[in-house]
Amino acid sequence: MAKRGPAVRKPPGQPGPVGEDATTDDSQLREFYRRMVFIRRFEERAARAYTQAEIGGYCHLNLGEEATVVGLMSALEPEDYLFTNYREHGYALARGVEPGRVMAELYGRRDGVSKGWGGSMHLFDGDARLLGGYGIVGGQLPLATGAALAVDYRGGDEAVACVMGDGTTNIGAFHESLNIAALWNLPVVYVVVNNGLGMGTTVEKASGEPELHRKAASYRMSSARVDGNDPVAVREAMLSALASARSGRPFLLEAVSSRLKGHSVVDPAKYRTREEVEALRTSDPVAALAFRLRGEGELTDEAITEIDAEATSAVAAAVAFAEASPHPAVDTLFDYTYATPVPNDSRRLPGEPLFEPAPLPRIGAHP
Amino acid sequence: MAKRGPAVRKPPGQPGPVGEDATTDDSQLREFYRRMVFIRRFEERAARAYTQAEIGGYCHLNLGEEATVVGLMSALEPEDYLFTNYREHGYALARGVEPGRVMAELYGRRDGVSKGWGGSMHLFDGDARLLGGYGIVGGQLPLATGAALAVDYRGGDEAVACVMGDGTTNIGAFHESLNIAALWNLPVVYVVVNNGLGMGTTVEKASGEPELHRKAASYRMSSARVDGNDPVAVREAMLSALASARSGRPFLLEAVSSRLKGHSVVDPAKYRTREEVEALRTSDPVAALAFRLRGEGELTDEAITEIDAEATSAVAAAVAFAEASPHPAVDTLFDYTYATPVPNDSRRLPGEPLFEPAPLPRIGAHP
Amino acid sequence: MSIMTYRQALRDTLGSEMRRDENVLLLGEEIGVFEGSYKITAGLLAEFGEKRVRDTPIAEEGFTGAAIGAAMLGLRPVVEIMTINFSLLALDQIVNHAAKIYGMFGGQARVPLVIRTPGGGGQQLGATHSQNIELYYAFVPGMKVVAPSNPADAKSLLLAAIRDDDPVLFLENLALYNMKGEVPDDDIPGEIGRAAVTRRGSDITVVAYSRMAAVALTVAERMAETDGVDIEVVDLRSLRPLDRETVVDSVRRTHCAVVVEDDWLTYGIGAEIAATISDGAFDWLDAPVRRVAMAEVPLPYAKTLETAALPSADDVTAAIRQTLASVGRRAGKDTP
Amino acid sequence: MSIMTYRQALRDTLGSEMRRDENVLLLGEEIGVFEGSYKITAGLLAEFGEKRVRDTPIAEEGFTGAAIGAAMLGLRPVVEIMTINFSLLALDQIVNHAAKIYGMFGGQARVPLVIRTPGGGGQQLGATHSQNIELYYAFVPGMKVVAPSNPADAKSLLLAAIRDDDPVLFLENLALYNMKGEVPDDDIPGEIGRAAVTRRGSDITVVAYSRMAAVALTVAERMAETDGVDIEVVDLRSLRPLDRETVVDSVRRTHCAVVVEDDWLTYGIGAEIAATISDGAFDWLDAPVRRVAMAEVPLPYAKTLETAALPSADDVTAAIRQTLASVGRRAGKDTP
Ligand SMILES: Cc1ncc(C[n+]2csc(CCOP(=O)(O)OP(=O)(O)O)c2C)c(N)n1
Ligand SMILES: Cc1ncc(C[n+]2csc(CCOP(=O)(O)OP(=O)(O)O)c2C)c(N)n1
Ligand SMILES: [Mg+2]
Ligand SMILES: [Mg+2]
Repeated sequence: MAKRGPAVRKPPGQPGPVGEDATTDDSQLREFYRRMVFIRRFEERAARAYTQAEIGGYCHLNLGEEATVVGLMSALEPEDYLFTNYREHGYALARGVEPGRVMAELYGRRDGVSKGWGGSMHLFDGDARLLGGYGIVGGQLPLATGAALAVDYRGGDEAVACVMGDGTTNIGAFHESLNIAALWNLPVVYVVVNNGLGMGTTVEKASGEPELHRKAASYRMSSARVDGNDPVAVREAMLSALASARSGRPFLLEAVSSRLKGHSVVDPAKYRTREEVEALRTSDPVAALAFRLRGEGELTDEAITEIDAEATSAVAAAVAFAEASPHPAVDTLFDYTYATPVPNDSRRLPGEPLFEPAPLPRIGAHP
Repeated sequence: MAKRGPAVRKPPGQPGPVGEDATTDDSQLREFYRRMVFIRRFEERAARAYTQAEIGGYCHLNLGEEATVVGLMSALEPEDYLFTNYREHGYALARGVEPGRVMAELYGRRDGVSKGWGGSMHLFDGDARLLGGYGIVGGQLPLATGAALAVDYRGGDEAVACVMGDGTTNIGAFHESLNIAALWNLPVVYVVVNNGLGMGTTVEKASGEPELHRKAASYRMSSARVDGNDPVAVREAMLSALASARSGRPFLLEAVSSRLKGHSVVDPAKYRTREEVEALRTSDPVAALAFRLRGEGELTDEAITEIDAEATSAVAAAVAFAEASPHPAVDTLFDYTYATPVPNDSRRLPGEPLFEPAPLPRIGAHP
Repeated sequence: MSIMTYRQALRDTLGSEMRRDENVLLLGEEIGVFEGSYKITAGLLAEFGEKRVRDTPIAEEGFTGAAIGAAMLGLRPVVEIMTINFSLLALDQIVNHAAKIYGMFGGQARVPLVIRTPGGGGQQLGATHSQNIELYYAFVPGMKVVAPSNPADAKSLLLAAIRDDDPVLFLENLALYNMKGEVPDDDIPGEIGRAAVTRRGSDITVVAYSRMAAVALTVAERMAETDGVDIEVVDLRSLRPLDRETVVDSVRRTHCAVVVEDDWLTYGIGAEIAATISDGAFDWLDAPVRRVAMAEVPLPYAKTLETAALPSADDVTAAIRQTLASVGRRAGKDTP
Repeated sequence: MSIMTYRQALRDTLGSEMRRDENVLLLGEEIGVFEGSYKITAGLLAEFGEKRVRDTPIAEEGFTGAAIGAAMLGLRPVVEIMTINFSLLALDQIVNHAAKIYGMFGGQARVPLVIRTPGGGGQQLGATHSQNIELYYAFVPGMKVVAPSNPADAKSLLLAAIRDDDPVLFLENLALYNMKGEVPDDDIPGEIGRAAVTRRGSDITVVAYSRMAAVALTVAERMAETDGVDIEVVDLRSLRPLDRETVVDSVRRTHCAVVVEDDWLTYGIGAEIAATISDGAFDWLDAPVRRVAMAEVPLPYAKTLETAALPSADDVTAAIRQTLASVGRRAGKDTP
């Protein structure tokens, strides 16, 4: 049967997926570190661009979740599909999407991954099989479930990863989706990135069962919880989850980490106590991994500085690419309302008249 | 604080709630039997009226669920609240609503419990604190949760019972409601009447976890399963559940029984195998209780006949009442759009002009 | 040509499309074992099996969203939502996802999805089960909405909807399922976005869609005899895109119009039609555009009240007569 | 009178109503600890505590429905839905429950509920976060819908909404929160169901609501100077019930109208307004009613595209000029 979905991805430039090249644990760890640092620098730069009003709308960052992001993405096969939420820059990068195209999307430019139509919350790349960041909490869950249905329908062996936050487990779509996946034995892994907070609401205030992986019980689904600050543990857990999914047993994986900053760039996170803010320092996965690699003699201070510098310049290149990319032209406004053209589709700018000014009828006679 | 909810119910005529009068197990059982027979006869008569086109719309019966209905309702205090679905005639009756007013509602008459506005699926009686049958699957769950919130807000000790079918446990509102109740420690018992079927879809085909009471785990909520064909067991289970709810621990109770006929009166249930139909005979709770009471010498054949005759004539009286009640007058059509009158509310029948025919302007001059 | 019911036309078309394209599959509550609440899918489970005819749990949001996701990967799901009333539970998936995905991602993903669902009152189903809320979809760019009023259109528009790469809301109506009519034997898709003049006439234009387009035709035939008036009937067929041209062309010829709809008057579909005519035929119109619609109440169960609240053939007839009378009254205006 | 922002007017009113009536409580996502996504509820958790200012899980259907149930028992919940886009998830509870309960049960239960929610594009929030879908509520009998365009109305209509025994959708707008204006000190509820003529004028009527009613006023003031035209502005304020009389009265005096709205054109709120004017002022109108609305696309993120798609003051100005020009052109018609 002809596959009509996005074509199989050719993994592009750095930072790419781990895959075959990660032969030893050590090189794998270093590679993880490199990618985590890259995401960190990218997000910091995005925050700056946002405050400079180069980026509009909302902008949610993966700061603090880099280990989870990198661990998860390293476990996916290139032909697996990914659905995620609006906090997805890191996922796109770790999945191998060109950083310049990601940044260009945040800048709302023509060369952005979604051609400037999506923005920060709506990255999409068919080649990377990143089938969207979604801004409606829980919106991606039914979609991911359906993608898994399509894979299963065609007898493919791809899996679908569906990433969400802790707060998302309380919405109806979570329940309906997991139930359908369980009933129909779909190849999907639901990943809850538990950063302990919705926007300012804690997981304990939001979920009757705050150990979120336990919610799988309602569907007789297997589940696990993993330390989201440990990229290797995340990768291992995700590999098992994916194996389960591919064999027709969908899986719920919970990765626990922290959100280092506010919910979005504009949120000062005033609701956090001083102690909480203090505690956040110790849960920085990038710093922790640097400390560990240095301690184990795996990375020298110079190497660390070099990785940083590399990341910083790659991010600078991404920004340069974004800045150089043109704004979408107004005459493309009506290009993406419909995929199949049909007559009478409205293509009017605001205020344009519906009808040509009519010729005046002759008085006393109908025209 | 002034309570604005429906006033406390004065339990009306037969068959009323069990309450104080059910002193011994035996008299309780006989009373249960009497009520179950009454519901049985009522529903059979409703089915007949439906095929005679006296009742319109959809008509869902409690046939096979009489023990559950009677057991549950006997456990409620008069001041407790009840929300249920469209399959609720028996609940209204067991809650003490006048059978004539229930039948009149099915007939769409002015003296119906909902004044003819609701029909079979939407029985409501403020005095009985039956706060509605609801036709949208799952629709009653958030409402019942909110009613429990209101009770809790005011520090009352009423409980809320929220009845639903097995198929209803798969909809998002189930998840969202139980989670909120658990988080906020609301005095509500969610009761799943598991008759094994949605319309024709089995519980195994609809729920990843077909032991439905286990779904409470997702909310750290207590739960239990009970034989819905045993009215005493149902009553006991519901009493515990209510006690838990009143102490701030909401509860999920599952009662397992069978639906003796089709989903609604018009459904021939062709999807059932001959074996299934055969098996249904043995799961008729009314016949089983008659058999038991006769076996135990609690009821003679004459008494059974008499109970039947009483029920039949009470139902006939209900029908007579319904038939005698007038159809709602067309000039009441606009009485219930709004509780607080405001200007410019539309009260136009179909086709009525929006504006008075205008006086013609003089030609050549603006009026 | 064969004579068949609207129901049969739908069922046959689903079957033939499933035979033609194995990417077509059906999802919905009770469409398999139960054969559909209104039996549109009767026999299809037996022919195509559980893989292609999927009974879903009661989870409108979940299964509609799953169909959207499957469509993104190239399947062509046809979802049945038992009645349009329940579609409110899936609205976020339809409006915020199905209708947005093509545009929001810059044209990278398509959603070739059909959602079949009946609307309609008049069955004493009460306030929550009798609504006509096609407006909720017709309002949304990115959606296509069709509303066939007869068996032939049911077939041709269902073919078009299934073969279209965008999400299509396919509006059926409980009261039309048993309607009989001629249906072409060949599988020729209709055109989404085009209205049809289903009866030519010169005195007045009646615009309608779905069930009321059938009512309008009946009224037109009857009034030709009783009143000797020659009524033109425009059946919108497609609510989005909306074929303004056909509507306005007609009224420019007849100089007056009545718009007939099954939904509530204020903000209903007819508001756009009336606004469109009043604008596009401004200099041609001899009387205000009259609208016949449902009374603005939660529809009551009782037959007396329900009947009073729903627009009837008589209401349409009266509105036509009054409009024609007012044209006569105004005739002096333009003829000095 | 005090000068304050629209935001402040809302916050103060919520506070004073909570002080006045202990049945008033607030529910919503992030309204407590986070103080509201748009800070409307800032300070209220501190004053009233967790019992009366409830942070909910992300479960629009669940908490909105819970508020409806609580209202049935006599509480007067004020729900915040973070933006109107997310209200689609609660639509079944609102449309099939809140709006139906009073009628469907024959007047036995009331639902004194307010749902506050902002609409609005222009913040580069993309297709799913920039919609104006008040239509979904304004269409529904049983609902009341108000849409204040300035701080004074924000206060008076919120007072009216909270004290009303029916479910009220209270439409705010992201772009209005920082708008300043005079607000009366006394707590005098406004009247739901009444439009206001916010500027008297004789040349043309501009009808709008919410943000666009503010834009219309600005345009009117500016055009008085630049074009020397005297524009009447009608601010609908209440979308259901709809005050047709005030709108039509105005157009009967000015003989032409432009309708301005932030939502999509086809089937949008403006369609009803245009249809209403074309009907009620048929014999007075000197030109077709012109509508200025959003382009019919899923709103893009990119600033260039978003700006092009949204109606601007310049678009309104152009439509007014063209309409006045066409009236001039038509003047010959009625004056032989
Ligand atoms: C349906 C819906 N409701 C509310 C929002 C507003 N909102 C955006 S993100 C968010 C918090 C989500 O928390 P979580 O799922 O834990 O993800 P996180 O942001 O922590 O990664 C909320 C409430 C939304 N986008 N969609
Ligand atoms: C949201 C919604 N979806 C679908 C329906 C149609 N429907 C009515 S009853 C029913 C089956 C419900 O099954 P269950 O919850 O087990 O209750 P039962 O009828 O067996 O008592 C369905 C699908 C509906 N009324 N509402
Ligand atoms: Mg979170
Ligand atoms: Mg059932």
